Amino acid sequence: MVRRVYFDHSATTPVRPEVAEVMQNYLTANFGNPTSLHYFGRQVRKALEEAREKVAAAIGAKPEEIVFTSGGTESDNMAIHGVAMINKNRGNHIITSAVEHHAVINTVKALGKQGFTVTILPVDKYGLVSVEDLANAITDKTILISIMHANNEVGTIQPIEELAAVAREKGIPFHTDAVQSMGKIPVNVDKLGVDLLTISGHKIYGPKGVGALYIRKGTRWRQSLFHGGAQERLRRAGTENVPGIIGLGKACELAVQDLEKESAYLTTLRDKLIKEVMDRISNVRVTGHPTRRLPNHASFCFEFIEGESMLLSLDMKGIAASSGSACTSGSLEPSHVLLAMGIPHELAHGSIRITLGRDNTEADIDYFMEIMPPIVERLRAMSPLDQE
Amino acid sequence: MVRRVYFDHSATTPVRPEVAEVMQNYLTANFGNPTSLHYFGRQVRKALEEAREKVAAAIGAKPEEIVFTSGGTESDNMAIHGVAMINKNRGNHIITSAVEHHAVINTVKALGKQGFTVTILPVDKYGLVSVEDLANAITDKTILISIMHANNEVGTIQPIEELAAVAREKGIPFHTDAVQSMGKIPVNVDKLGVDLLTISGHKIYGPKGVGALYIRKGTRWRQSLFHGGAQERLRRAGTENVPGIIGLGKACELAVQDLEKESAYLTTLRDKLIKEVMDRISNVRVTGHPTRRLPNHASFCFEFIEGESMLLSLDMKGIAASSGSACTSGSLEPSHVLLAMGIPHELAHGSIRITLGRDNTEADIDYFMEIMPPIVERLRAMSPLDQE
Amino acid sequence: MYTDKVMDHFENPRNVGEIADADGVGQVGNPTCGDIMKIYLKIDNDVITDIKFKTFGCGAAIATSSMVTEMAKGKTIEEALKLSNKAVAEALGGLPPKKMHCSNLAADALHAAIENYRDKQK
Ligand SMILES: Cc1ncc(COP(=O)(O)O)c(C=O)c1O
Ligand SMILES: Cc1ncc(COP(=O)(O)O)c(C=O)c1O
Ligand code: FES
Ligand code: FES
Repeated sequence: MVRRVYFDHSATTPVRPEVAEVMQNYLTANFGNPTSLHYFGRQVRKALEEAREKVAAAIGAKPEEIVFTSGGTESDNMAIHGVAMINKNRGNHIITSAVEHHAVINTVKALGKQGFTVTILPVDKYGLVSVEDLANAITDKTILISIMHANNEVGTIQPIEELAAVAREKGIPFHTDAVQSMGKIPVNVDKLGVDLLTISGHKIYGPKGVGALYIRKGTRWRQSLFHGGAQERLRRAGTENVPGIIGLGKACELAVQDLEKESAYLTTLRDKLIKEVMDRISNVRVTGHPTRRLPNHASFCFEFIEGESMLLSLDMKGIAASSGSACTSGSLEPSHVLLAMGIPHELAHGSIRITLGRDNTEADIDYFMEIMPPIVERLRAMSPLDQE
Repeated sequence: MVRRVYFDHSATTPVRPEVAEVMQNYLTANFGNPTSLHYFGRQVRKALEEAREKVAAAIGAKPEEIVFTSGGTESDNMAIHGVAMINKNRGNHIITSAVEHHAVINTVKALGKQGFTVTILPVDKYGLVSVEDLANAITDKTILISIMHANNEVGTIQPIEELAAVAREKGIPFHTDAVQSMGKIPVNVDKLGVDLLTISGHKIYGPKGVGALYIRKGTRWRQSLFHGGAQERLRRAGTENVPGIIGLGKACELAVQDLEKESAYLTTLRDKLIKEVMDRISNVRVTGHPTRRLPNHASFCFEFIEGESMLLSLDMKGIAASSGSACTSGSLEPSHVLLAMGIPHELAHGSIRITLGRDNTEADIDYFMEIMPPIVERLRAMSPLDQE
Repeated sequence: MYTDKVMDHFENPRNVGEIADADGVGQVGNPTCGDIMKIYLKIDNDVITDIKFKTFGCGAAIATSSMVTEMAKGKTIEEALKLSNKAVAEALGGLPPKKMHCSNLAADALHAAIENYRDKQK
């Protein structure tokens, strides 16, 4: 059997056994509808509220500030749409950044077609948004700012404390997408100073198809995506994804418990990986910030070769990684994140992202370093680009 | 230990062990993101598409006509909003019925506040929509008709074939909410003649938090709720709820496999239940249609007493049922469905719904018939209402 | 996503390299779009006697390059000009629909190389 090494933890993570175990019970034995008044319903309602407490505790929030959703995408949509809709009579200006996930950027752009004005803040070569740029972009029509905590493609961690402080001063609601930062660096809504915050189960060793939106008490927000039953105190209609929510609660609890140890461990692995790649392969660039980056995140651009062909070659050797190359998605434009950082098109095509997880070991890195250099060599030998 | 009898299968069902088993694997071992190009992603992509085939086969559709969602509520919203948005330049009239689930009725009402005109068709005393009423309601501005297949509160099955035929003749898209009918009576999109159809996992012994929307090829519909990644061929953004979808696929497969046998079994149980209630308790009315009703569905109104107090009393004896009483929902108005059927307020408050499932037995009915009459008697003895 | 045939050509590409004294060289694509194909031809008596390629691009780009060289080798330039992008994709057992823009390059690169050869003849 081929050796399998999973290096794509920013795309998704396996559900931890402890999480899968607690979920199981809520599929079969404890299956009631939490809305039901009877025993079967009440048992589940109790567990649901315990999960809410766990999620809240993990980010320093109050349980009633947590709304469960179907994932990070829904949370982002719900945050942005809900704030925009309730505030549209006060102003119509939304600020976001050029490196957001599509769940944010496409939602904001859709509002841009519905009478809202959008400012997309640029980033520097490390992918950082500047506090000054944000301060300058704010007008008296600004009703929402959404800037992500950590970037999924390059791992850069934004100075959310400072950005949110600017918003706070002007009384503008601030949303951050913490899908990637959760479980990897501390995420605390008060320390960050944010009003809305998105998390997703499947990036933190929890299940896919469940997420949460934190909405600070007092934030002007209105449920505006779904219509239906009165679940989640009228904030999200539809029978709750109970096993998913139980899983999310457990995953949040474990994530915070293990944060320090895991982050130290992953940092060591990641630094070894980056060092060896830079030492042993020529014409490579690390993308993202050298230090303000997620502990498990290494991303590179390899000159003269294309991302998808690297991924396929790695995959044949059992290594799973990802790329911001346009060719992986069949589009012509490579990652908007890399382009926003000023990386030229041809270099952006050669991007590769290695995101480590708790089951990875030094031996995995060694295996990668055994496999990768010959792949690069082979593909470069095939490349028609001028290599000097 | 108290004996527990679950009689609330219209609220939700336990996940069948066969379904829970296939899901398990997609939490832990097969955890990849179906969008990923590598081995971990491809394995999951394959399973996802197999699940899509199963769901499609169960309703006589083509796999590419199925979009996975977070549940029945999202499917209903997606169907209605998506058709309304793309057709708003052609017309602005939407027709629905007075007995729809809140996921439909509230979505249509929300559109009513955004420039759409809404016709809510009445129902007769059995809860049936009339084909003639529908035909008369259609105008040249009508762009969508949404009428449910079977009602959740009273079990009445609408004449969808005939209703949809009227729509088809005029070229108007027809949506039906088949959340309750799926797995209980045959659901075939071609025989029904519908263009969009909603199903939900947790009502058919599958998991909560997952559903599907069938969209007939060629139907003018546009994704309009979520923005984000390119999942589900641009029809639903967000990382797919893989274990949920796998579970939904399996649940659909089993539902169709067991339909005939199960429906016969449940009909026998239900008929026994209705007969004994009517024989042994006075001043009770069956709500819904006497024959055009779901095989597992028995619903009643008990005069002089109130639904919640019956539920609580039953629950103390381990029996889980539900009610359309306003008091279970904390609102003042009892069920809009019962009122639409012309049931007076005071009677509607005494409603109770017994929905049977595959694990129920005759002994459960016998137990209910042992418990229920004294409860009714006790509550009636307490009631100040004139009882003659 | 890719057929076994595509993966075989990706993993073991035929005719990779350059021809120092090529009779015709053709290049299509650009690095901005993420794909460049360069084809080198050796032509004797209007017959393609040798062909090599270099490609910057995805799995499909590499596989179609490899396939087109295999299909063209030994053909007359008339026959080679009739080779279509579609034929190349079909010979690989098909390509994912998303990859259509890059599957539309390999035959173009071959044709460009033949053009270049003809221009030189003039
Ligand atoms: C930063 C970020 N935001 C949002 C999402 C969307 O989350 P989900 O996949 O749960 O919809 C992702 C992952 O895909 C992400 O990386
Ligand atoms: C008829 C009907 N439609 C829609 C729904 C909503 O489905 P879900 O709970 O999966 O959101 C339900 C159940 O609650 C229902 O009974
Ligand atoms: S009687 Fe108490 S809520 Fe209705
Ligand atoms: S080279 Fe970009 S899609 Fe093939």
